[in-house]
Amino acid sequence: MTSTLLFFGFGLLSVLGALGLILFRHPMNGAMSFVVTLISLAGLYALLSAKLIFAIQLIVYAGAIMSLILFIIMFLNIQESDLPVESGRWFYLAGGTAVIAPIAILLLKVVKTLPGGDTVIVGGEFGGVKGVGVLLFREWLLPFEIVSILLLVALVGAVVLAGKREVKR
Amino acid sequence: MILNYLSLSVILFCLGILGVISRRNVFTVFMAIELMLNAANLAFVTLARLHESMDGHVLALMVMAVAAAEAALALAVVILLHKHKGKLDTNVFSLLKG
Amino acid sequence: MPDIILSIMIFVPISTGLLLLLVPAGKEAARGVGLVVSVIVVLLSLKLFFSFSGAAATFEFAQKIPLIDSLGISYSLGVDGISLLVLMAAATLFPMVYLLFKSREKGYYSNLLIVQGAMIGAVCASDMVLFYIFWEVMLLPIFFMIGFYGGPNRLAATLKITIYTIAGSLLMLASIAYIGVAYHAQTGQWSFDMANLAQMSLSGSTATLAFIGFMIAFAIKIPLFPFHTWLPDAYTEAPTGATFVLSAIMAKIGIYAVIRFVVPVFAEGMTNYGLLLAYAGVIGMIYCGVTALAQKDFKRMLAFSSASHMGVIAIGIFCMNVQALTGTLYQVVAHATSTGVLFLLLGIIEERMETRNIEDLGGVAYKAPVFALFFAVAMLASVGLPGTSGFIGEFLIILGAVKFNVTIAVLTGTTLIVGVCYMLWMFQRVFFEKNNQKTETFQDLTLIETLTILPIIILIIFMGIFPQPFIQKITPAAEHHTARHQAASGSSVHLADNRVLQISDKQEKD
Amino acid sequence: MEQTATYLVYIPLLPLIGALVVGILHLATCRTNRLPEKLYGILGCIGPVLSFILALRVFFTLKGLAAEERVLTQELFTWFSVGELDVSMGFLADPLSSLMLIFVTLIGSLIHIYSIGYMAEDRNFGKFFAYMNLFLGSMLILVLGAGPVVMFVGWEGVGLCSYLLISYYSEDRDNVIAGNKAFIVNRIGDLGFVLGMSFLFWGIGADGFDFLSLKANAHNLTPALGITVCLLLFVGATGKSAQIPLYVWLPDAMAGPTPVSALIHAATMVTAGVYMVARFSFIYAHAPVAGAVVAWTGILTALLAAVFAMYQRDIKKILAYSTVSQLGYMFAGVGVAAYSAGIFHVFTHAFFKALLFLGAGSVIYALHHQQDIWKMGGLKEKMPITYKTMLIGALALAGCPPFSGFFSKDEILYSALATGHYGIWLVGVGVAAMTAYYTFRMIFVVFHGQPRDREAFNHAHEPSKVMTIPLIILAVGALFAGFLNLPGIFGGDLEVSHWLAPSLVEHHPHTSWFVELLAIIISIGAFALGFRAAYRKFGAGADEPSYTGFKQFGYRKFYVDEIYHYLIVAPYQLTGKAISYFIEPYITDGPVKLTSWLYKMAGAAFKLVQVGYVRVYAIYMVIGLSIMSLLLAQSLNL
Amino acid sequence: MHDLLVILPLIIVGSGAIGLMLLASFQSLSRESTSILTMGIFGFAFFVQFAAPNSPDIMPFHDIFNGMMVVNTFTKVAGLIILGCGFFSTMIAQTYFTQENEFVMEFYSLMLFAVCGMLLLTLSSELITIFISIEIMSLAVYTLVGYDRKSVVRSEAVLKYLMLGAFAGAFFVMGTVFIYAGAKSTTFSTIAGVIADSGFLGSPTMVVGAFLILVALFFKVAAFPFHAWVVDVYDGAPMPITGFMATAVKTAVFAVLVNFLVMNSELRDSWITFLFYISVITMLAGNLIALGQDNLKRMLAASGIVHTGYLLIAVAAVNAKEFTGGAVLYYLAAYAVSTLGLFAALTYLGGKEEQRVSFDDFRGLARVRPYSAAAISIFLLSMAGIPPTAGFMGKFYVITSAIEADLIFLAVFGIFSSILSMWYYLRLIIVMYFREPEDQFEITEMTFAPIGTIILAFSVFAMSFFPVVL
Repeated sequence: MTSTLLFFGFGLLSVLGALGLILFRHPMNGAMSFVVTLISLAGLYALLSAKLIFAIQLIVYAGAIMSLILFIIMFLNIQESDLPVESGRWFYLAGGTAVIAPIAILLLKVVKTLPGGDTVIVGGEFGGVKGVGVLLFREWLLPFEIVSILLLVALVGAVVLAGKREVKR
Repeated sequence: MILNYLSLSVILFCLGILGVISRRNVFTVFMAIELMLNAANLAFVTLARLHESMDGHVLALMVMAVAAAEAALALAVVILLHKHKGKLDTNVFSLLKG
Repeated sequence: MPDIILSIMIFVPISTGLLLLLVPAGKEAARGVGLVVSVIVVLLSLKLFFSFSGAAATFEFAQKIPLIDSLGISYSLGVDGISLLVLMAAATLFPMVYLLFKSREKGYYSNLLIVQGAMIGAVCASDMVLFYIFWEVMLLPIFFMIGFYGGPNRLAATLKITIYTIAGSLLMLASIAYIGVAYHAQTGQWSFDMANLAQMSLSGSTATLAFIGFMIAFAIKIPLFPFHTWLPDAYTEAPTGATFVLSAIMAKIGIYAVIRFVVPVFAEGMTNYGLLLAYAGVIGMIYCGVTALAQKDFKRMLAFSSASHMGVIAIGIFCMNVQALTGTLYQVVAHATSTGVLFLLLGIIEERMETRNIEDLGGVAYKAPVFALFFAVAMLASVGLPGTSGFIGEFLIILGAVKFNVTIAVLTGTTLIVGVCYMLWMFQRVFFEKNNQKTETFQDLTLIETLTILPIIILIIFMGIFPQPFIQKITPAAEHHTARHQAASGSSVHLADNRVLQISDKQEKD
Repeated sequence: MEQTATYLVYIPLLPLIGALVVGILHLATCRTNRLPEKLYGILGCIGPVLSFILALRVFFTLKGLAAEERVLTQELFTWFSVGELDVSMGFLADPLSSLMLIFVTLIGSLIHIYSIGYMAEDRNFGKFFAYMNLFLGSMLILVLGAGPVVMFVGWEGVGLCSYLLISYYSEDRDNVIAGNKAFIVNRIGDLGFVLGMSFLFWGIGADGFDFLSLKANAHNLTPALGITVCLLLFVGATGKSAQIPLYVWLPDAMAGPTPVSALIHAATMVTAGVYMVARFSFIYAHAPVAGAVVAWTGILTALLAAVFAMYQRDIKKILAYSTVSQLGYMFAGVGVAAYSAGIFHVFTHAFFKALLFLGAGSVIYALHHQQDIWKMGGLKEKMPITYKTMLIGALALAGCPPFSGFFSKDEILYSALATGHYGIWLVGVGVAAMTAYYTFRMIFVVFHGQPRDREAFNHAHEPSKVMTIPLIILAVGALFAGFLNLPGIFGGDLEVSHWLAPSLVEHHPHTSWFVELLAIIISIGAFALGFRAAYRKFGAGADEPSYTGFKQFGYRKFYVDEIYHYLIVAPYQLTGKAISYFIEPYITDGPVKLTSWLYKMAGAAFKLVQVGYVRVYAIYMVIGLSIMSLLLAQSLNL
Repeated sequence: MHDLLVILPLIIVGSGAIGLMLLASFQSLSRESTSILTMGIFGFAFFVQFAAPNSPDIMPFHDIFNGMMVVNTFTKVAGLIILGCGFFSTMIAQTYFTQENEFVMEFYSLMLFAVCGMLLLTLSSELITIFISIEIMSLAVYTLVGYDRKSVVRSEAVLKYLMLGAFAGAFFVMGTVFIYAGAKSTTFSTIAGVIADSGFLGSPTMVVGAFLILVALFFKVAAFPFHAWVVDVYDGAPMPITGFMATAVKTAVFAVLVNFLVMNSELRDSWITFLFYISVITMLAGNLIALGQDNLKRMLAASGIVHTGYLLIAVAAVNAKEFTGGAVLYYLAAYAVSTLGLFAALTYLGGKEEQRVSFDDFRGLARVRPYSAAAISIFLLSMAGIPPTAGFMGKFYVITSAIEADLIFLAVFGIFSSILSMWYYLRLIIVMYFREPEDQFEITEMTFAPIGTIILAFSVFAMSFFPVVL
């Protein structure tokens, strides 16, 4: 019962945050409301008894990534003048909604075809660090390994694109 | 009940799409994409719960990692663009067309 | 016993041409090389012609090297009665061009070499894919020759002919693929060799599509009405060498290809659409013949005349009896020689008087009797005067057409009239009547030029008086071909009485 | 049964060789130093004379044989053999062809000799003789051909030579156009010939495609097919022998030099049609319907041409139309299955018509190429030989007994009557009267009365021996040729007809001597009538009449040429222009042009879609996605 | 040991990438030596890959990676093509940088990283691994596109590519979600098993998942309507990278596409209609876009769309018969050879800062540089499918396989579109040959690109007569 209430609460919050992200004109406000979404998602993870993910969501996402984004926004100290004048925004929003509707309906209908089930917290190892970790290193070694390459590439890329240094000719 | 979670993820996903196609602000667009990935994550975790297997969690982890990497690069690009035009408007960058 | 004479005839010209392109060489040197190579090819072809037995309707001088096993594509060559005369035409006529047209650019001659090799290859190839390769390759030199050395709006012309022809041949590619697949479906192994493909006969809607694909490709090349519209522009804009190649030989290869590749495989298609195609030939013959009368440009007029004759030649294929088929195969060479000479002589006029406008000419015959005589002989051959090579073929075609379909026959016969109308009209304006200041100074053929063209003139007359040596080499193949077709399509093999009765009924109606 | 004669080939070959030699000499020398004309003349005459001698040899060899065995053949080589079709290059000499041979070679030689004088000082003397020899060779191939196809070679060859010689004075456009006309019209006929041959082959030619085997298999021919073949072949004949509706080229053909008109367009070539019909008598005999068509066409042509001839003022045109008219007689003859009569008329006609033409030639020559009879007059003192010989010719043409024309023409009319073709006979008699009229109109106006062109008259003089001797020889022929075929009523027994019998399929009608006599008397009466009319009008030398009303109409040949021009030629040319300036670029080539244009337009349109705004590209993606998901939802029927 | 051998190329490339990255950070190597080193690495990897035996499916280190990696002849050949593309792209890049263009040391290491990602892509048989590999490849390529920070167009290109790429990536993830929902797993083997048991069309989640994944892949290969980015990005990217993207990326993604589809026959069959329409529209749209272009890079990008269409034909025709699987690879190889050759030629003829890129810039090239013009014409003819070039053979195989798979109309559409493509290919040839030259096309100094051009020009013919791939 409480979990249901919580779900709806978090769900509402996350949706509102998402709407805020889309609707706020200034990226700063958008980012703040996106943080709301992320945190409420973390709550939902908890409800789904995904302990590790709950933690990482809070630490990595809401923590690291968002703060990075916010930092960049600050760093560029965007004035109102820098922001694009999106006069036709509402039009685009309306049109966009109309265009997206079929996709949404399709996905929702498909989701409905799945078997339902309840979400009572399952205790024990499920979703815990140990369980996930063992799984990660036993069965998901390959993706885990190549993710490292991915991060390396991202690093180099970021350096090449935005790094400040003397370009050797 | 589970289905509500999934429906929620679908809704968030679609909101992400909406953000991408309706906004011209680079930041907003990137965050919208992040939103889409998060929606996917929610679905993964939910399905893990549904299937009673933790693969979903691992998948979610992976997606987060990728999201982080993308975010890093994306922000680098944003800085690059801002250096060029001092603006965050995607429509400013339309030299290549036709 | 693999015989490499064909390979030599194909690749010596091609490689020489490419080499010429690569190495820096003067115009005269290039011309000399081209001349030597073409003469070599002529000698080889003569050796081949005389050692060709033609007794059985099989491939001689065959050579087969598997290229791509997974698809059964092989480099397989061979000559039989059907390809022999076309091959001779492609092999023997070229030296004239080198002898008559001096001081062209190097590329002109090397392109000629390449196109000759490719055409010989297309004629000798007995593997469909190999044929297709040569078929496409022989277009490229023409594309470059027109584009480089052509007339004022050559670019449009060359683009038109290239895209038009390639469009056709790509459709043919699909049909070739279909045939291969069909063979695979029937026998379980891959092959594009005519020796195998000819064993099967396709029918059904898809086969019809494939048939149409083939026919469009060849109808464009030949050209059959209404796919001829590239021809006047191309012939007119092209330099003489290219026009000569196009009109004298390339069109004939289209004819040859229909006989070689379409008739054996698509017996049903031929039976169903033969009449239609024959009508296309007839219409084209009359249409182009009538148009030729209205041309002011000498070359354009000859272009239309060539198209008109191609219509007649094509009719011979679709009649599908041995007389008509032999007539077609014979007419291929006859028309190649006559129209080739006509275009070459026209080239000389163009070179010496800088005009092709018929109105500007006149009285050439008085200034250049030898020139006029040669032109007249070629012209009479092309209008099918007995005693010249042109008559035998046309007569056989008409004779065969009578058996096939009386209406077609009568309409085909009108070529006798249509042909002379524009030819005489042109001859009058150009060679008779009074001289004008342009033609006052026209020089007759030099000794070299005379000796260059004389053999062909003699050949034209010789082929009119002694055709049997040629015909007896092609009839076995033609008979075998038609017999198999009629067996496949189930139509009467031998001239039966009902045929005659049919004619008489027709007459009673009239 | 038949024997081989190895020398047959030389009969056509000698003139051809002559043509080759003379032609090459001319080509080699025409631009630099001209060779003496004598040389050409001699070289040119050798061939014909020799072939004349050979022709005589053929004749006597045949005469030496029994009537049924009078066939000489020579097969040179297989010309071409495809499937059932097997054509051999061979020659065949039987009484029919031997008769043709003799007069063709004889008259040919005479006219060659005549030409030496007539063509003197011509720029292309050599060319002329080359052409003439070529013609004679082709004509002999036509006559000797052992099969239809070989015959066709000569058939077209003579057509070609006729074209070349008509447009001989090619500087003048009209002559060339006349030549083109002749060639094209002949080609129309040749189409009929070729188709006829083809039908004949599929009908009976499968085993052996030469006259002898065809004759042997003639009974296999289905009647309908027989008629078809006959009519098609007759189309060929109308082209070559200037019958309705294809006669129009012959009068224009007079543009050529007069010897040409004499040889080709009077004596030999134009009669090839008749010869061909006689050759195929074994088919025509079984197709009386076709025969009737032939006969009527012939007699109507005779009538029409006679009418035209009465109103012409060009001496050669008069003779040309008279030729057409006489050819009409011949076809009437062969049409009513009196082949020998027709051929005999060919024979006699050759002599007197050649004679008349050569005479006219010498008149024209004397008056410096003046051809209008209304510019002549009173020439009989100036040129007596010409006058006398031409008079003989005229009498023969007009059918006055005992000149040759009388007997042959009378034979035809009699056969028509005897076979019950009364209409044909009646028209024939009328035409005979008209013939007499226009012939003597010409004679009187040209030779009698006062000279109308004084100045020309004074310069006029008899031509040289080389021209007059042939005239005399021909005159003799014209005078006596008729006696070769005297009908029984005159005590003869139709020698020529019996001579020809083996090679023809005909049976002579037997009627009472009364009918025969009646026919003769009536045709004599017709001649007298026509002669009297002509004498009354022109005998004392009349002045040029004013061409008005029907005269004008007749003089303009009923405007047939104009009608042809506006009904056939002009539309033909118009179609050509229409196609090349409108249909070809806009209709035939239209789809091609349109396609490429549309393609380019679409390409330009797609440039606009690439706006360059990244968001718009995303929108494209999403739109595509949503459409697909709609379809997907449907196909999953969710 | 054998397992190690088959993934050795991957290891070589990956370690080479890291090594170069380190060297770059210490700036201890000159530009030239870096490029040569890179070429060496590619070449070495190529030969190792080539040496690896042809084999049916084997799963290297199955116990460690538990079957998330599958090696077979198909992946081997795909890897060969990718490595070859890498090799020649490096050649081109070397020339490109000698023409006074911006250079960063990490350039080559990023290329190696990209190739590493592509090899992973061909090998991996698990959805999230595929996603990560795609991202490795993409991030590296994004960076390569935009490495030149001085130029606006480069940055714009990277913006468009990155934004839309990430967008499509999100769809891929969502697709994975649905597959996971349907099959309880993301490894191909399990998914195939589930489909075999319970059917594919029966479970909408799987269908939608597969649909979204296909969409993401279609974006990567620029199929209509996900093609719009490709023209701008290719145009904005530096010449060598354009070639690299057009060939290597396309090869890798098509390998994945085929791997994904051949997972289960029912899965494949149920998408044939979809592929049919997509390929038809793609060919049409590509031709129409290409026709309008005046810039060669843009034209080639658009023609790349058309070739995607052909490849989709081959994919639709992929079936049990092994030779059609080869049709895709052979076509990819042929296309790669001619495209890279073209870009090599355009690079060294383009001059500094890519000053010659439009059709008119190459007016009369044949008069000044006949051999280059000849090479370019060869590549163009190969792309247009004129014999005796590799392109022709590729087209022929594709058509044949389509007909064999009873997709007659698809084959006919392919033919029509190649007729349409003649226009813009011939246009360049006409410009090069039949127009008067105004430019001298000066070339800096002896570099690798011309050599690469020559090699590729010859291999165009060699491949057509010895189609090793099949």
